[in-house]
Amino acid sequence: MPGQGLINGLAVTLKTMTKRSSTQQYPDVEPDLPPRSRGVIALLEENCTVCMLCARECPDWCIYIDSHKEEVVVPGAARARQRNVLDKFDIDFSLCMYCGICIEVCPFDALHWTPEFEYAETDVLNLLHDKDRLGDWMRTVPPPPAHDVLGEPSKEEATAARKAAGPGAATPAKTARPAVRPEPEK
Amino acid sequence: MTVADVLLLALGAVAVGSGAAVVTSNHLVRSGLYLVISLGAVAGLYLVLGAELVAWVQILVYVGAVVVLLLFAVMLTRAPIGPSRDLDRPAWPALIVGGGVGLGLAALLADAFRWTLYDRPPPGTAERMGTQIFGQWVLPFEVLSILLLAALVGAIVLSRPDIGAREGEEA
Amino acid sequence: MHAVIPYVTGALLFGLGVYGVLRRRNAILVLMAVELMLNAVNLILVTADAAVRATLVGVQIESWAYPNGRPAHSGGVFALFVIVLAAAEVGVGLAIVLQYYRMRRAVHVDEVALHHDDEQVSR
Amino acid sequence: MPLWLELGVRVVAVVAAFLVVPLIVGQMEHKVMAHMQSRLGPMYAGGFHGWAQLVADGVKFVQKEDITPRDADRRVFQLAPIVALFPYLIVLLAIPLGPGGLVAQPMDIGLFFVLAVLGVGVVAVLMSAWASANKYSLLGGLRGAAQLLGYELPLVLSAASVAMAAGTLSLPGIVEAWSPWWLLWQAPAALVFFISGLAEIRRPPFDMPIADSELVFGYMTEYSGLRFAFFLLAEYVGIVVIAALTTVLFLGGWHGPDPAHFGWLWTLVKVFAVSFVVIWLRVSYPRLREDQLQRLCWLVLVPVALAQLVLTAAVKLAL
Repeated sequence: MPGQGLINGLAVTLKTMTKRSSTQQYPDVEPDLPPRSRGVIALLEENCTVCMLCARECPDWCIYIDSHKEEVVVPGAARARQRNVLDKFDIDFSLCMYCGICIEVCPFDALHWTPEFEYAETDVLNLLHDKDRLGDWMRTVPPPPAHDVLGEPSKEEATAARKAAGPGAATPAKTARPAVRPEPEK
Repeated sequence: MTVADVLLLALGAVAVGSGAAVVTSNHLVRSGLYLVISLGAVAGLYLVLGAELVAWVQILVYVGAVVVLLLFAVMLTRAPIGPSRDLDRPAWPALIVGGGVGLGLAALLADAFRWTLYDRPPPGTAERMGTQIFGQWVLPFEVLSILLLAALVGAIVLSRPDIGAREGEEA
Repeated sequence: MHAVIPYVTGALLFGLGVYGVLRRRNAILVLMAVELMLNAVNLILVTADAAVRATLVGVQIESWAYPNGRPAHSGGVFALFVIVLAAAEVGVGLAIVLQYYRMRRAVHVDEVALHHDDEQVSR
Repeated sequence: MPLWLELGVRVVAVVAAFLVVPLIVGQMEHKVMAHMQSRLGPMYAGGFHGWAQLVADGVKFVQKEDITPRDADRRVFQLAPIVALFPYLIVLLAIPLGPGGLVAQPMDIGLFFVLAVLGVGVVAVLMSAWASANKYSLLGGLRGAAQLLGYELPLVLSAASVAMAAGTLSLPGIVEAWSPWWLLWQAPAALVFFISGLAEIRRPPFDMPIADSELVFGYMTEYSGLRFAFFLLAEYVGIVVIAALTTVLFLGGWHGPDPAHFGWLWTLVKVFAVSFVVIWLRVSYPRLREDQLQRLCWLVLVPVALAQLVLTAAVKLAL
């Protein structure tokens, strides 16, 4: 029938109008962001060892790190140990392109994505977040999402499971998943 | 002087003034726009004279179509914004002939009608006009429709070079 | 109502139209001047209609002269006819002008070669 | 001076309608379009569901700089928005709201008057297009003028059909003569009138002259501030005018239950319903290409209008 498409078009828009709109009322209602949303980067200072991996991997060089060495006297040890102490850890968010390489590369989980995105400034200089401010963001880091039950267990889990099972068990940790795999949903 | 007289004078002044601007303006497109004003004023004159239908036909056909076509043609032939220098020919012959015709006719008509007072006629309704056209003037009306058709065909043939091109001739 | 006002307006408009036709070189401006003349004629027709109708009130008209009843608004009817003619004229006139422009890249009426001249036709 | 007073009241009423109804339609467009696209539309201005959004827009437009391009023809450029707006204001004078002379200016040949005055709008398009000294403006204006000239024909023809059926050119007279079965009998004319009316006010899907993806904003490209607002206002008044004309000519104006008391209400309800359809079409359909636009006009609408004219004449003679 000629004109069928035209009528269908009208029907689609009319139907959409009667449905609830999918707008999120953002400033009034907080957005429900998924975990690992790339908002701002938070720093857990205690985990940082000043290995400088993040600063070196950063594609646009927006991480600035200063540190000094400190001697820590460990009782019973032969001599005092040396430890890196962080003096400065700045991220310039006016340069950052949110690639997340620093977070990926950090061996000690000192850097985290947080979904917090409201840190616009009227002066671009204020976008340089120092380590206090970065540390402050830690409170907005959500707990990591639960593991996928069908996923492979993490290396740490696997190792722990293997140790718990004792040396006799071959490698049961690899099959730590449910014995009967449920049918994938169609 | 009645209200009608004042209106006639004012509208007449506007019509003649903008008419003069049409033929003297150096701006091509502005000429056309002055023509709109002039034709609108003439339509107002028709209204005062009680010819309502003619007035609105004037607006519909002249302002809505004829002037638009003229402006269209002006723009298609690359009218510049601002004054153009080579629009006019020497003024004297035109001034003598045009002024002679205009003032002569004006004098003639002024002398013929003097300052005679006429009653304002009752407005010519569409119904009475229709009765006239389709009663008294049916034949001219039909002839006119044929002429319109001929003009339509003529305009199409003229503006489409691929129609009527001779055999073997590049259109 | 003094009929002389629109009459004189019409006459002056006609004069302006004649002036425009003779003075202008651009074909479209010439057409505009022609429109002015046609309007002047229309104005005179309508005025004459109104004036004559106002004068003839109560005058007995010979019935043989008008078999279809009293002639009223003939001026207006003629004006309508003229308007229609003007529309037709502009349609054809502009088609000619545009065609000419397409051939010569010019719209000046005094440059139209009236004799046959193949060399002048560019393209 | 009761006559002057009455005239004054009528003019004030029309100006008020001219200022208010388009705003309501504009707000309706904001909201309807938003919900049809699964959005909410304006929510903040004025507090309740953004009812004052258009007022806020107006304030914003007033504050903006009024720019005239250096190469433009200043006077023509500045005059064009007013020429665009004015005809619609005049047309509103002739539209009857209810029975018993509820119309600003009863006119013997109201239909003719309305169509004639609507035709003046095309001059504004050409004026703004040419005076802007911008090639996009010029292209848009030429498209617009071609479109307006073309669609004027089916518009007038379909209006002529209904005038012929009613036996009068007066708008209240047409509504008076209207009866429900005209909805069926005059349906093709109504469709043609509505579609060509849409094209006359250059609403999507007939917005080729201002196609923003190719011509920036057509003949309005160079306008800013208040003058641009005038063009926008002209568009919304245009919606109101076309909806009102469709209502009066084809949908029976004030006909409905108890027309003596609620006639004006029925007219308004129908006007807003038709305006809703105008907005609905805008949301649903993509823009017509220039050749499709002209093809629709000359190969579909004009023949249909002519056929309707013949049909109307035949039925009129048979009855």
